[in-house]
Amino acid sequence: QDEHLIFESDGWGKTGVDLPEPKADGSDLGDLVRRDPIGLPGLSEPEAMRHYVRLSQKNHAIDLAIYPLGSCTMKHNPRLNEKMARLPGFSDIHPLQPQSTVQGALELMDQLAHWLKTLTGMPAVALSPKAGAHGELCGLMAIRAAHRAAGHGLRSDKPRNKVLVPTSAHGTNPATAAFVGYQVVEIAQTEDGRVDIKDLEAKLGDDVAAIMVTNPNTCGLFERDILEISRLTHEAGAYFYCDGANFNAIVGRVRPGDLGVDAMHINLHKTFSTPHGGGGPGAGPVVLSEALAPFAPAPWVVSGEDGFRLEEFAEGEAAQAFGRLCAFHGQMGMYVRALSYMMSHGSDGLRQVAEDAVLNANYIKARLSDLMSAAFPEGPCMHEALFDDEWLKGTDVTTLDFAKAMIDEGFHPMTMYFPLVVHGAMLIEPTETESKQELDRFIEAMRALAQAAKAGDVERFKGAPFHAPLRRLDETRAARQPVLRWTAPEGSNIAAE
Amino acid sequence: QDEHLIFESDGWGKTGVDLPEPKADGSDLGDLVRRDPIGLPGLSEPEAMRHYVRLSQKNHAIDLAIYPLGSCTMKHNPRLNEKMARLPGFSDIHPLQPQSTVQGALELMDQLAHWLKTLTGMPAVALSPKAGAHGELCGLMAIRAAHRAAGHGLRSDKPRNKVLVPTSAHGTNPATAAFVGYQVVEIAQTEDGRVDIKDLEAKLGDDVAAIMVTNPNTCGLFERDILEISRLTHEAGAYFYCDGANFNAIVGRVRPGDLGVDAMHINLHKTFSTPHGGGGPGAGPVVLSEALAPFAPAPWVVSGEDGFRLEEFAEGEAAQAFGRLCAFHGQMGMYVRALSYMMSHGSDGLRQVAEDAVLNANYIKARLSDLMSAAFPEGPCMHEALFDDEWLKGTDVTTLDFAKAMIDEGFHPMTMYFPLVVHGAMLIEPTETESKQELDRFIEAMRALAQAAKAGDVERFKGAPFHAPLRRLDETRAARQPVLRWTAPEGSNIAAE
Amino acid sequence: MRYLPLTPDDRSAMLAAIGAKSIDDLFVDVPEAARREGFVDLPRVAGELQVERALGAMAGRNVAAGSVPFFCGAGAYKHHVPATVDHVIQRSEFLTSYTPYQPEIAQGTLQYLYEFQTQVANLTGMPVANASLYDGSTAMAEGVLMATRVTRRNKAVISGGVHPHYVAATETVVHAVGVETQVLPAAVDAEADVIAQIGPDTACVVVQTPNVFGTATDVTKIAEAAHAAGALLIVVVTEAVSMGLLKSPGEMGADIVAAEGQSIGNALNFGGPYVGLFACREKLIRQMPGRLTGETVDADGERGFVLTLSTREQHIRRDKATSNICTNSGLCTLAFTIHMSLLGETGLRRLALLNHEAAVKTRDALAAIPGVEVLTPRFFNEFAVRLPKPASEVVERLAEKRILAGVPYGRLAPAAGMDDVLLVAATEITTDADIATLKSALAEVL
Amino acid sequence: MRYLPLTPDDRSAMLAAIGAKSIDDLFVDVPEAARREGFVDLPRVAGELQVERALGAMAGRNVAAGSVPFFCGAGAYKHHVPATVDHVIQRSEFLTSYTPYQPEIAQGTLQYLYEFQTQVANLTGMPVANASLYDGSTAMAEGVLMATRVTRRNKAVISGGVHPHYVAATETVVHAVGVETQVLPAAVDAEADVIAQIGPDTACVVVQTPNVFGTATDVTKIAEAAHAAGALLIVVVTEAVSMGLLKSPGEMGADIVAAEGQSIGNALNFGGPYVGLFACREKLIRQMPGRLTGETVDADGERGFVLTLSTREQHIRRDKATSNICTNSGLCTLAFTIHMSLLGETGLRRLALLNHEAAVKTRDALAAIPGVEVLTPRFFNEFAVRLPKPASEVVERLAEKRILAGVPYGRLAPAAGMDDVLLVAATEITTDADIATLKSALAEVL
Repeated sequence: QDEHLIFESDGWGKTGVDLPEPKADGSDLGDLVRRDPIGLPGLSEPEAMRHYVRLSQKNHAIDLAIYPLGSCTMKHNPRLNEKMARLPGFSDIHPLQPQSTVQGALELMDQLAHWLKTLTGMPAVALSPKAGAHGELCGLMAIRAAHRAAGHGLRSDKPRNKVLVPTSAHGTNPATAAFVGYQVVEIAQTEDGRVDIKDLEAKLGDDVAAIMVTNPNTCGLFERDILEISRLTHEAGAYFYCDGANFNAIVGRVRPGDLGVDAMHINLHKTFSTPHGGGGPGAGPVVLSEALAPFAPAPWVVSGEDGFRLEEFAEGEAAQAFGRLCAFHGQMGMYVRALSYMMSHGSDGLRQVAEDAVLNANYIKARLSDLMSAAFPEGPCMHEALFDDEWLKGTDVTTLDFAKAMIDEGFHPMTMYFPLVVHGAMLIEPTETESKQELDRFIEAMRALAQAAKAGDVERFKGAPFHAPLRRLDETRAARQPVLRWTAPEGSNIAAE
Repeated sequence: QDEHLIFESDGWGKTGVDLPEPKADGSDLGDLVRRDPIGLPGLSEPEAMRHYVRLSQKNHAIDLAIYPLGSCTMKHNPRLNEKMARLPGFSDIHPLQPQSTVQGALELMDQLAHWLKTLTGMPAVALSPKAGAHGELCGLMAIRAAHRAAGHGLRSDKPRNKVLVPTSAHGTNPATAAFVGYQVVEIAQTEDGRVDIKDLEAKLGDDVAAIMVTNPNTCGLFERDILEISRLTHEAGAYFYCDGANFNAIVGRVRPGDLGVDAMHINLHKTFSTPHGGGGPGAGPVVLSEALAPFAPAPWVVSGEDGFRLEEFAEGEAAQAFGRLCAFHGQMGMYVRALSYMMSHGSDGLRQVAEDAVLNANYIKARLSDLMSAAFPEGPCMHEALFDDEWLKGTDVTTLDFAKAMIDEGFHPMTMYFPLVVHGAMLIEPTETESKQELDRFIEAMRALAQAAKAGDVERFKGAPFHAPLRRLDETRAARQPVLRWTAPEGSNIAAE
Repeated sequence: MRYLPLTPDDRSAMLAAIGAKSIDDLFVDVPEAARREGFVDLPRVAGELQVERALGAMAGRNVAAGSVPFFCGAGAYKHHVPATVDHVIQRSEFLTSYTPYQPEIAQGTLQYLYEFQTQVANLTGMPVANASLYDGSTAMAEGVLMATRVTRRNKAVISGGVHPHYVAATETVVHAVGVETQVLPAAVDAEADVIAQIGPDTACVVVQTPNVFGTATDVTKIAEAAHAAGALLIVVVTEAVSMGLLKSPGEMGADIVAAEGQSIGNALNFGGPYVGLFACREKLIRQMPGRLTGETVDADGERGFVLTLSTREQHIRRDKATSNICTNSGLCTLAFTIHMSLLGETGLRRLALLNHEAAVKTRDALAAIPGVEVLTPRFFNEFAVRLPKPASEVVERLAEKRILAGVPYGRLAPAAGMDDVLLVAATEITTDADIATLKSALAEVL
Repeated sequence: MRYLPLTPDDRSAMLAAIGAKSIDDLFVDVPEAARREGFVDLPRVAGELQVERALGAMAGRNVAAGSVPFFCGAGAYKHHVPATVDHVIQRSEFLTSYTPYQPEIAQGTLQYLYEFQTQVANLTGMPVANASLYDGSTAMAEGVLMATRVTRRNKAVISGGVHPHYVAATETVVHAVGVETQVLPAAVDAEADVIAQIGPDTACVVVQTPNVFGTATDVTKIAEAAHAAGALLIVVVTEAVSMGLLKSPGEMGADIVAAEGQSIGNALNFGGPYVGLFACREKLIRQMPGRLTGETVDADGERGFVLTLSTREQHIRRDKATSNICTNSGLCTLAFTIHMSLLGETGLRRLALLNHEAAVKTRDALAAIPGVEVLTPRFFNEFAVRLPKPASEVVERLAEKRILAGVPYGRLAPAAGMDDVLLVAATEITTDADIATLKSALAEVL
């Protein structure tokens, strides 16, 4: 059922907010006043409610069924966390209130930092990055600052201007490295889906600033040689940046600090369950090693005798840092949710999180491997199971087709065509918050689909989805002739721009 | 998509609530302790969330589309009211706390009473009835008490033991009258859908305790002779109980007190928008005339110099009342919502509520009367438009079929087969919170359906709904072989009763 | 006005379509004498901010249970409700839906009601339960009426341990239809006196366990005596959590259970809305009051749920209905069902033990205060103490210190001559610090 | 643990299906030296009640804006958000959905993003807007980078009226890629100095209106000068409501608008999450950073929406992307869209006037205090005053009286030598009583 746009409603001139009649008319502002129509329809409250509730029902959500997006980690979002984030003492405080009036907020940031540092075994953390990619930026800039301080800046005589990144990495890794001025060099991957140590060794040298390794990696595998990787990196005078997107697979069982990591961002939504919210907001605190700690950006919280203090400008050694990443102190709303989640689980619950996430993924892998081709059949996977499209050969069904057919079964598709190192990749991450009952339901549906694909029922896949709010969308058309906003139809008398 | 029952989940032995380990084992209670399994599955939080969110999507709701149930008044439920009702100062106070610690709550009850009395033009109100039917009970018992005090009790020499009720009344009216010991006598209806004054006059006498009249009545019409009706009633020594279900049609324009009403319940959900919540909880305060005020049940709020006081036991003249209606002070949660709604509208907004409700209903009536047969075509209706099934004659489509076909168009059916005085009644109440745009959408759909019915497209109706979570349900089977609870299948090893 | 979608232009266009000149034309049937011009004498439209401020100020003048040491019970209990519960009941599809008269588009409501009925039946140990009544007190009234219909007898024997407000609410209703009540004297162990009062004219015996003084009783013998006399046993429960630890009414021989379900999933709300649980023996189904959900199939043979046995109800039977009740406590029922689904048996038993543990600790603390006499020997999460001063005075003094110490029995029954009795409840929210605070403050004011 | 559905039995059965003996078998790839036995040194699992108490205690140690007279602004504003907004954004289907990569089952998100883009474009007076960035400050940084890509020049001239934190956040990023910045001295009317600095190497000029001192400026002339020099004009707005009253950046000739959208629909949240608005001229689309939603059709020809132009983005272009950004401020965007839909043009203009009115009243009140000098001549809802004492001291003294009097400029820029300047903001929540309280308390502490 088509839901019109708000601009197609009859809300021109209406409002759904009752405000007192202003006495000011803005005449004191003279020419500065906006005279033309703005082009914003208003809806009465019942209309607005209905519009957005109707729209909402066109979405899939983790609260409706498994959302097995590999690498994205769609897990249950506890409502306790939402409730806590809405306590007026957290949601209704201003970032620039006197610090004496926000001692509880600073305490919360301090507590969050304590949990993150303890879980990762790292001595410092920069809280302010606003998302994972922002955290990568923060980490690489700290690395850059450290090299500069040591005389190996990009414009020095002996510049360290390369960053090594495995082929299987998230796109944000090379994007970030390039963004801060590094040349990106790819590291090869072994047949069993790990970093090729030989290739790494060959490429490490005094021009390398850092390696960026995701661990567990995007194939869902733990880098077995991780200690060797970090030793070699450090021996070469480079830093080890770890993409922490998959920290949820090892939290409570492995501390990145024990692996020799120098910097790692933590996507709070992935490991600590802040809601994805249709694409954000995220939060990406970065834990730092002793070596990088002095290069953290402002602000940070220090605890003293007379309470907590927020340092908003770097002084002393810290002034070597690169400044600040955003206007205020980062994603406070997400800090509250993440701490609420961590306190709820405790150290025992968090370890169980990793174990159940890994168990669930291996269960799916085990139950589907007879019909579908696991990309790395040997040994266990971590929190996600990776298949390739080898098993679809000769069926005329592609990974995309298969994914769209999953929609008709009531499931969100898995991640597809990522990581790039695997042909027609299908990356399935169930997370720890799926029950065995739901996994079995999912597995049965996947098996039935796989059998249908092999049995030649091509139309079921090519035409899919059939039972969704819309059929398959024409993405090419959208990109070729971009229509990025509503405009009034010609001849309409709408008082819009 | 079938959603299993919680009892069919794998939740036997699980829990979704983390509680500390109790030190008590109940051994001090000896034999009193329950030993056998209770039979309550537990779900982890993600499973519970998903189960109930999935279930919710099988419901129609006012937030999704018009819900045109005549006489039920499904209007927008502002979320401000939900927010206000959840302020800890209202939701987290105990009914038996010292009164000094609930002065704000008593003030709220006092304020609510003030608004209700002012809007109805009545001098007193009993807040505690827990729903409309409970309010009817309250009102009739006050009437009974008043007659008893005047020597006309049911067991007196000159008993007033009859209650006159029009045929078109809600079922609760005769049910309540019978419940408190009255004999129910029906009053005839005129051809234009009103109380037959002649018949009323004939039946009024010194054995009549009260009349119960709904105004506007259940045909959606205002009782034109209402002043005459109340005059005759009072002359006969009887009381005028008004069913206030349709007060929403006249609020701000007509005060029941000015019509000679002695008692009227107000369904807070109908006129003042407390949410229906799938069938409750309701709230049915009863406004009372001077004559009946002394017979109100406990408790009530009085305001004095040192604040507000809740009188929990009747003293003095008030001791003539009949006692209390429920354990505590009524539906506080609903009081907050209703007052929030009334304050939001104000006296001007509430008058507009009545006007828009009536305008919307007449608009529907006007736009459909060429295709469908209005039960009372002459003159305006009030807040609801009543059609009969005359226009379906010869089509083989019944009112029920037509209603079920509306489901396939995305609408909830109107009220059908009520009031009983109209054959195949279809009672449509849009309420004031529908926009013209939504009304037009509804009207177009109704017109298309009506044309289809007349065109002989019978299967579209007989088989309907086709596009709902379920097809038409077998209600006869449910009543003949009642299955009112889940029981473990034979041979299952579930530790339930 | 933000809730009213019509614009002045809409109104004009619609009046034109109707053929009316003005809105007044649509109100012509109102007698002129009763037409009101202008606005009634109340404030005008107010924005959200203004309403929030006004109501927020009122809310701010109350002492919230969660903000102080809190020991009130007597039929309403402060428990912790998981955030999931309140989230789900606010979903549009539950909050803003109507009574599920159109089952094809109301399976959400119908299925949770079916789950609720099963949970209540199992919790009370009874074969069937309805989809809820207004609250525990009106459920008791309906129970007595139902017993008179079933037995065709006219008298209810009511234990002195039943909550006085429940008795009052019941008498209001049953006296109206001419049912006689015999209420026995209030006493901590009032149930001991009941059996002697059962006679051949007794329709039902009503007992409460734990009773209003907290006393938990095995009522099996009372059930046997009632049955022997051809009467029904109605068991009232005002604290639903107690059934997680104590023998169920069904196990002890109850024919009808009338209980308050507020403790599961619902806030204190100053007394309402609450949720009345009502369960009975299978053979009594067709005499039950209130809404019932039953299983059936749709035209394709799929399982589904519908409201059923509605021939008992007022909208069909009118003056012959089993009750005039027309609503249930829908949303409170949903809150109950979700909270209970989260708890499960494991959680409920644990919750019950924690309640008992907190009450025992509180009892031990108060028993150590000179002048305080603990009256209730065996209890779940509430007990009565005798104080050397009027309980209401003591409670007021402690309220000044921001301690809500309990409910004076005299507030419930001023005429009972038990003004020195205080009812003290504890739950899983009660901390050791709360108990210590109560103890020292009470010792101070005595 | 309440969030973990697996039971011990499930785990055993699943391990068996996998062919593993224990969970440790699944972690064999972790080098032994890095395996941790036992639990890290942190508290164990905690129930909801415990977590609520711990976090509630922290929240209770902060002074909430809504509970006191409140005049802080400087890039974050306290406005009233309708209850509907927070209700809808908590719906499962919005809250717990992912980036809409599968458009067939994400039209809810995609359509509101399309509505959002249109609202932002119209509000800023620009042809197109993206689906949001992290916040206003990072939007400014992205704007500068984009300008350097478009102009192939390497220098940004930044007005001294731009929020110092925005400048700092921008410099962090743009310096990393070697872009030069020229930041002009801070001044209440700093925009006057900008034109003189534009040169042939200028990629962009960045101005803020209203600027950090509250000054509202018509930047048309600056736009003309920039364009004449082949540079782009970037207009920063930190208070989105101002665009309801003031000329839009687009009308004044902006090429790129970077704004903070927190004021519409979003709470203060101690600084985040907020929502960065980003709009530009049509020809610059393919150089835009961040997510974009576009219209298209499905296989049946029905209108639908998809994420588009993703060849600009990191997951496709990797090290050639226009930005490394990977998320947007999804849910904050939704809050913005709903609040703006409720306001509509009528409501927004009124809201803006009420803000202006409150600020003028506050200005008038403070101007009457001896020793207080009002610095900002033309402003929207915020202005600067010079005090006879250091502003941070004054603010602390007033905080002790539970008045949050504003933001000392020196807190944003300690080195600027303007420690006696206080930024004072007022909005629709400011009451006459608040203003009177501030006035008398300020007079007292000076």
